[in-house]
Amino acid sequence: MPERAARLWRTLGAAFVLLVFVPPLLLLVAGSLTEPGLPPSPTPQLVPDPLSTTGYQRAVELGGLLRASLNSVLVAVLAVPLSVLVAALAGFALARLAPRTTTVVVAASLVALMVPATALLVPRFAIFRFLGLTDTLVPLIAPALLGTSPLYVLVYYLAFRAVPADLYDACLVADLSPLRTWWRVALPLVRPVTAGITALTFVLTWSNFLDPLIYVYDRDLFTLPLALRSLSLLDPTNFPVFLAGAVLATVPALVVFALAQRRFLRPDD
Amino acid sequence: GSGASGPDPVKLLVFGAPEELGAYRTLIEAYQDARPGERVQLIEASDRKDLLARLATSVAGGAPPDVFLMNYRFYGQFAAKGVVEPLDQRIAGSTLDPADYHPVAMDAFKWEGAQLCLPQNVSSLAVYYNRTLFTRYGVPEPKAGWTWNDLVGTATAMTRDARGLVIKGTEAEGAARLPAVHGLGVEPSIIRLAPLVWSNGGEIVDDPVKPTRLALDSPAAREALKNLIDLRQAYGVVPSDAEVEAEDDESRFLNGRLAMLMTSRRATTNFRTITGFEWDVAPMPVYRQPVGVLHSDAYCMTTGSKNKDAAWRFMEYAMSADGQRIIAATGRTVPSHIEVSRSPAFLDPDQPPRNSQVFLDAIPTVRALPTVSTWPEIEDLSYGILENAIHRGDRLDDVIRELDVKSRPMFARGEHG
Amino acid sequence: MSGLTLAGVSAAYRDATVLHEVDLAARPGELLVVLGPSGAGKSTVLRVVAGLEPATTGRVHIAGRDVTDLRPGLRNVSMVFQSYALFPHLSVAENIAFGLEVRDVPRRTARERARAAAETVGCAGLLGRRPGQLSGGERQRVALARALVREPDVFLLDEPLSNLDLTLRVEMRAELRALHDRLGATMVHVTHDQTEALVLADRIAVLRDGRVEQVGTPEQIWRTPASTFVARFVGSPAMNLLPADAAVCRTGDAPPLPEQPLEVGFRPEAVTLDAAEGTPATVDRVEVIGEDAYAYLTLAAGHRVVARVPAARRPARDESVRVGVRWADAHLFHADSGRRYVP
Amino acid sequence: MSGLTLAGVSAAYRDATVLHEVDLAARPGELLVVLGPSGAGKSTVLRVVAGLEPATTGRVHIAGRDVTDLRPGLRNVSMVFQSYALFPHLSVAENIAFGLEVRDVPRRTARERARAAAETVGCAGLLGRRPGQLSGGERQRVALARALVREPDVFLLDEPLSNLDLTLRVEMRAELRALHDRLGATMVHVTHDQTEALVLADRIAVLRDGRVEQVGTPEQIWRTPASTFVARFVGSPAMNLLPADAAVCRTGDAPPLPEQPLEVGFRPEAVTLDAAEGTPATVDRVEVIGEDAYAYLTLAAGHRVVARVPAARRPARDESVRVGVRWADAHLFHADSGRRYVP
Amino acid sequence: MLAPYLVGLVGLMLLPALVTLALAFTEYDLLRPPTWVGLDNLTALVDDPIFRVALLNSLVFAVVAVPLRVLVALGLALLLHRRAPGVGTARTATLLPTAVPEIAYGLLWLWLFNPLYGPINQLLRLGGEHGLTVLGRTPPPWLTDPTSARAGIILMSLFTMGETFVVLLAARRALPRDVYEMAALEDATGWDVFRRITLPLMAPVLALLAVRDAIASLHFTFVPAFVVTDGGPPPYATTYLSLFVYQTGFEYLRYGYAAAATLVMMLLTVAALLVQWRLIRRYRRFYQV
Ligand SMILES: Nc1ncnc2c1ncn2[C@@H]1O[C@H](COP(=O)(O)OP(=O)(O)OP(=O)(O)O)[C@@H](O)[C@H]1O
Ligand SMILES: Nc1ncnc2c1ncn2[C@@H]1O[C@H](COP(=O)(O)OP(=O)(O)OP(=O)(O)O)[C@@H](O)[C@H]1O
Ligand SMILES: [Mg+2]
Ligand SMILES: [Mg+2]
Repeated sequence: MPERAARLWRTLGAAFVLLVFVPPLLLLVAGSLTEPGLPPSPTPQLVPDPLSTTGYQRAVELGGLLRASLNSVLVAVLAVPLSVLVAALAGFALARLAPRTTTVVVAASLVALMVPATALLVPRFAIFRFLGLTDTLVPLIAPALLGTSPLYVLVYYLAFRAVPADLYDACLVADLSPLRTWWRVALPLVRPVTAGITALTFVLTWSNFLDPLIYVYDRDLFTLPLALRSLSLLDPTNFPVFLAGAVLATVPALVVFALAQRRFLRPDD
Repeated sequence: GSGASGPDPVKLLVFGAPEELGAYRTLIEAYQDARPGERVQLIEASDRKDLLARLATSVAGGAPPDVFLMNYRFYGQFAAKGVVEPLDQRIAGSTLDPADYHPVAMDAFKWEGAQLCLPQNVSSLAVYYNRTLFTRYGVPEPKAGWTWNDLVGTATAMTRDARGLVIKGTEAEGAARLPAVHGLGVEPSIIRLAPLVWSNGGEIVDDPVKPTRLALDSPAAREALKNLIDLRQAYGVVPSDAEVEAEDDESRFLNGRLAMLMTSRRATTNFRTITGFEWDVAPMPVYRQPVGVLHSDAYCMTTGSKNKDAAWRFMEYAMSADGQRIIAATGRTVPSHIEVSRSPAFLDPDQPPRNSQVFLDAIPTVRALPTVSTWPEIEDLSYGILENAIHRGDRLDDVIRELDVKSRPMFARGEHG
Repeated sequence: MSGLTLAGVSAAYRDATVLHEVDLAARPGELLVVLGPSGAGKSTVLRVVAGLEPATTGRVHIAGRDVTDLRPGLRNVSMVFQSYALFPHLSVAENIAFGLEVRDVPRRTARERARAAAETVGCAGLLGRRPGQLSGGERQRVALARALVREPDVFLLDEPLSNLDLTLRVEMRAELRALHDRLGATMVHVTHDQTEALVLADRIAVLRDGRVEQVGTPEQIWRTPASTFVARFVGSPAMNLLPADAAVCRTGDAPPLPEQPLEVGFRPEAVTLDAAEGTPATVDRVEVIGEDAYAYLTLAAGHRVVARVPAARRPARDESVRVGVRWADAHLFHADSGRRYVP
Repeated sequence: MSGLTLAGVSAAYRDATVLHEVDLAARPGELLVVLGPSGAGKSTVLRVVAGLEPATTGRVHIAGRDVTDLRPGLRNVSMVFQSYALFPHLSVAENIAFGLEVRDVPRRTARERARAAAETVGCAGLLGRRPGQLSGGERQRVALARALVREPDVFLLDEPLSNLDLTLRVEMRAELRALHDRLGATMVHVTHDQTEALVLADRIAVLRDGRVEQVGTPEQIWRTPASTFVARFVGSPAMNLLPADAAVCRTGDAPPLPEQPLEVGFRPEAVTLDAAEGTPATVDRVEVIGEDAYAYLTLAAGHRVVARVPAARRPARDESVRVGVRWADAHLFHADSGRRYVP
Repeated sequence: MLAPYLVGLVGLMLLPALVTLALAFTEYDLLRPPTWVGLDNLTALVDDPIFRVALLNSLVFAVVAVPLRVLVALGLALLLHRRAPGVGTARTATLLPTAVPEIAYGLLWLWLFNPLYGPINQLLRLGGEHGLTVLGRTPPPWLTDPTSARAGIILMSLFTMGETFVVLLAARRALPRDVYEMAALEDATGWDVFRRITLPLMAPVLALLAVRDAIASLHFTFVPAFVVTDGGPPPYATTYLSLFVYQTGFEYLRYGYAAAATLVMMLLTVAALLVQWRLIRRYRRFYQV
């Protein structure tokens, strides 16, 4: 049967994809379980010999990973929902506002998308200092105000625009306020988008490296990427320590992604 | 800073690997114990680039740290721009006596006659070597007064394959046998090249006070440069670029697969973790006369600091014998405090390298690189060109010309002290 | 009890005017059907009434209030959207109670009234499901229940039966009429299905290209269409339309034709094939639909005419027949304007 | 010339079987209409024939070839999809020529044949447009032209008229029939519109829940429905269905009923309201549709019955009438199985 | 509802960006107050060999990596858009690299690319002898050779096309199924279907993603170049505009000059955007209903 053959091909393709995408991460895990301080092995080892969790212990001690994780979690817990909220609200407003306003804001967002992060560091620093917010976690949470990336606002905008206009009209007839329309009707309808954006926002926030580098002084406020960065300066024989740190930093992002992924790719065939 | 009882803590910006940062934390704790009520906050950058970005941004943003630690090669751009507070008056009114410190280090941080920063250390280049390996292969260890030719000879004799036979690293390019042990590790940078050029009677720049160009085209400089390049191109005693990329020299030495490594005192901390073999340091090889190159970092106070008195008090402590001892305990510095540098805090015979005296002996011959505000750019530029010269074997004339042509605009833009 | 008036209402999308000074009134308690082909502006009429589109000219009155400048929520209308506009993420019960909950009716009361409304339209058994789990007919009932749960001044129903298959449509249109009679509410019902209009309406407004072509009872629309457009749009197959002076045999009482360019229209039902001295014609094609058959004929003069005959007595294809037209059931229109000729 | 046979064909989506051992044959040159309610499996029949869904059991023959295991491209069928499936990015001309071009017919020839096909269905004026710029009716013609441009063994048409409004539908269905007669091709036409089926078909296959309920000419389907399902599905309003022993006045020749549980069915057309000694009934409701009116009645015994009467002589609501049934037009069904009772 | 976003957009993005762009016309070292120099920075950029190299690198990256990323994502989306055993897992796997924090991702690759001990080259050497591949050639030295280093950075960026993949997957799944069945009936070959149906139908989405990627390509070269190659191998094989801006601005304290480079970079993006916009417009015509 042709369909069965096609499925077989797709499965083979999927296997190939797995073969390409999974090994680096397996190697990452394997590498993190290698005993630090040993010369690098001349062949790839999926199961390191000797198996050792020293890397993890050292990573936690040296990098202050525990403290850094707490900070990262704190930032993520505050920034991600706020960011998604802001993006969703703004996207909804764009979808419902007069086309002229929308055009202006969309254009401004596109321009903002082009601004390289490096161009923002110094002026932003001045702003945060003016507000007395340097050396706090606030500058790391602040990007949530623009939905972390204007792209996500635009994605929400497209999603809300795709909701049948009749549903919004039904809300108008029922005399729903815009805010309630957003909360009761629009947001639940774009749940897959929210799942996807939450995951991507989380990853962006979680791996934000440049911002903490500039705005955070206090070691007690370091986030994971900063801690990882200092681990990355260890000499190569201590690479397992860094890899352990990388694994620890990746796992939460993976979990969030896997959870969200099931939502935004589910409605299947 | 709401809720904090005392004044704001002194902010100290440093960079380093995790172990080094630990030493600064110890220093701060000791200071806070010794002076109750004083508070110092350590701002950790992971490397020099991080530190620069942080420092510049915070100065531009109007909230600079109070004290930062900076190498003299890089402090020029800050000194030239009035970011660093002159300290002469404070020194005059304090217990700190400039005469207690190695003058070469103190001088390196004078800008237009004013003392801008206080040097924490006075290190220089030395040759670390794996004594166990030397013993195994029966090659004589390097000793004071050895020449460049001795170095090349020793390195050649120490470049061995897996069976322990002498091998020429150049033949090994893409061939069956790769050296298991390389004779020497050296970075292709100006700071490694400088003492060799000087020793041969050449100069790095045309005018050490107001440099306008690199002066590597003199015969003496040319020879030193050519010899450096030949280490790879002619003798193959230093690892190839791919090998360096795969495993840098320091870990190669740590793993016992590098016989000698030309580096500063800084590596000591890391090497003290070595358990598998015995190692020591030797002085740099000599062309005509012994010359060293200064490696020194200093505590600098920012002009924008809002907390200068407290910052000064911390600097005083850090520079004091007590403070210097704490940092010296890490092994990574040669204390700038003369007395401390001669004390067991530095020369402790129980801690390798046994021959730490090498660093002290070098101090009288040490020279500083010029301080130009654009020096970081020049170093980055020359590093790239030199790396290609060593590993790709570019023509010597081209290398020298390229270095000169490309660095000239940088010198032109630079400001001098 | 409360009526609805549109006075000189125009409406436009972007620059295209789609309603041209529409005057329309639904009396209190009346079921007004707005009938017209696709794109005539039927939905737009409802949207203007609901306040979802602004009127560019004219005023809208609901229950005596001028609501032209009021926002939709304040006009006190219920609407069934052409697409139903059910909230896919809410259960049937939540969908129905939606309009109440946002008006801060207590949850318990809202649920009870939702249940009552669901019972009225016969979908009480579906309260726990989501719209995605319903068939088209069931969705339509839920949309209706959502409109009924409140007591608005006017119900606006936009082609609520168009997506159903015939059997279901027949059933639902009976229910809808019964509901209207029970509630006594003012309803505006939009459709392009003439059968639906004829069956349901108290009065029908025929819309064409954003203009009201005729308003009247189903009887009036059928018996005295105001224009050739109305005449041909209502009835299937469409009314035959010939030049009045075409050679056809008129049966029954046939007064002389006035002396001006006219067209004559007569429905297939008004054509007889067994007229003794009828006009000769040939049968092109015969369609049998159950008991009825439609014969498609070409008259001797070349005009094409459709006739309805009992299926049992239908002519064969290519047969020659003699055609007569019951003149009492014929309509006269001005040939130029298409308006009805009134002697 | 080439026919089509399905022998014991079953089909399933996931685990749900939607066709159960369907036997169906279209003779060469025949227009077979597959009629059934929504969800009966009509489209699935076409999809199995086209090879878009596999048959889980049974064989499909086209033009005498067993094509059951052939891929769609090799079966030599043309299909008009329920949704038209026009390529939105291709012009009308490119859409029509697609099937030729992928078969490597030279570009010029392909274009010419596309133009010819477009002329056949009367859309030659649209060749340069894209589907997005066409009305529903025009799209349908393009889809048809695309099917006609080749000379397949069988044409498969899936509800090609369902999206059109009544006027257009009547027009197109005449054109379709004319086309079939001209081409003499084998066609399978799927619809849920009984009128369309009755008008178009050479033979009708009534499908219900994936089973063939009856196959026959329109006349047979109408006159001798094989089951209560066919009887009620064909005709609108649906056939009245009562227990055979219900008290109704039978007019005309009325033989005695056999002694077994039966149901009697009679269409609204078979009910007379002026029977002298008819069963008493009250009028619940009257629907007037042009010249005809349908009276919804409740018999004295409580049974509900619909009657068709001329609009001019319709009873009033709540009026009492006397109902008779022309027994010659009545049908008997087994009460348990619903199958037609054959004495 | 728009307010928080507008505050963020203007306060944290547009205003700072404007300040920086204004600084493009000054000499500013971050330490002393800026001084107005007019177009000097821009003219200096024209003569700056490093800038030219960085610009070229960025353009080459954009020209090679952007289409490759979109193509790979498209290929995967087409491969994985329908159910089959293993497809769900493969979809998740495709998203994995996107989930790894950038810095960890960069350093992971640093390790993967290690010319002697890195898993990639070890894999390439499998079956070969004496450190050669089976074909008897030396495996790529990756980060020490300009070409392979550039290729390496492109390779890295290919693995993080998760976002693009998700969007394309959704777009492909939204395509009408009947159109494909129609093509099957006409016995169109797989190539015909791809060329005549899938590609034109997905063109608008593809174009949009290309625009986004082109904009983003200037940014997602930063971390790899910063963490993995440090702009090398010498002299400036992987010095992209983003790294150039960072280095000149923050390491060499020539912020005004860096701002001028930023300005050029944004102008180029706008130009690219306009070109692509015209292309999209041409396509959009087809889809208006
Ligand atoms: N949002 C819109 N923008 C522009 N034109 C519109 C819009 N909505 C409707 N139109 C146009 O306005 C005219 C009237 O539309 P309307 O929806 O009122 O028609 P309708 O009578 O309800 O038709 P249907 O029976 O198809 O629902 C049509 O020509 C239509 O193309
Ligand atoms: N892709 C599918 N997956 C699962 N079930 C399906 C699918 N397509 C159709 N069905 C189910 O199969 C049955 C028959 O579907 P089919 O499309 O053949 O009906 P139909 O007679 O063509 O109806 P309609 O008149 O609505 O087009 C229905 O119950 C339907 O829900
Ligand atoms: Mg409408
Ligand atoms: Mg169907």
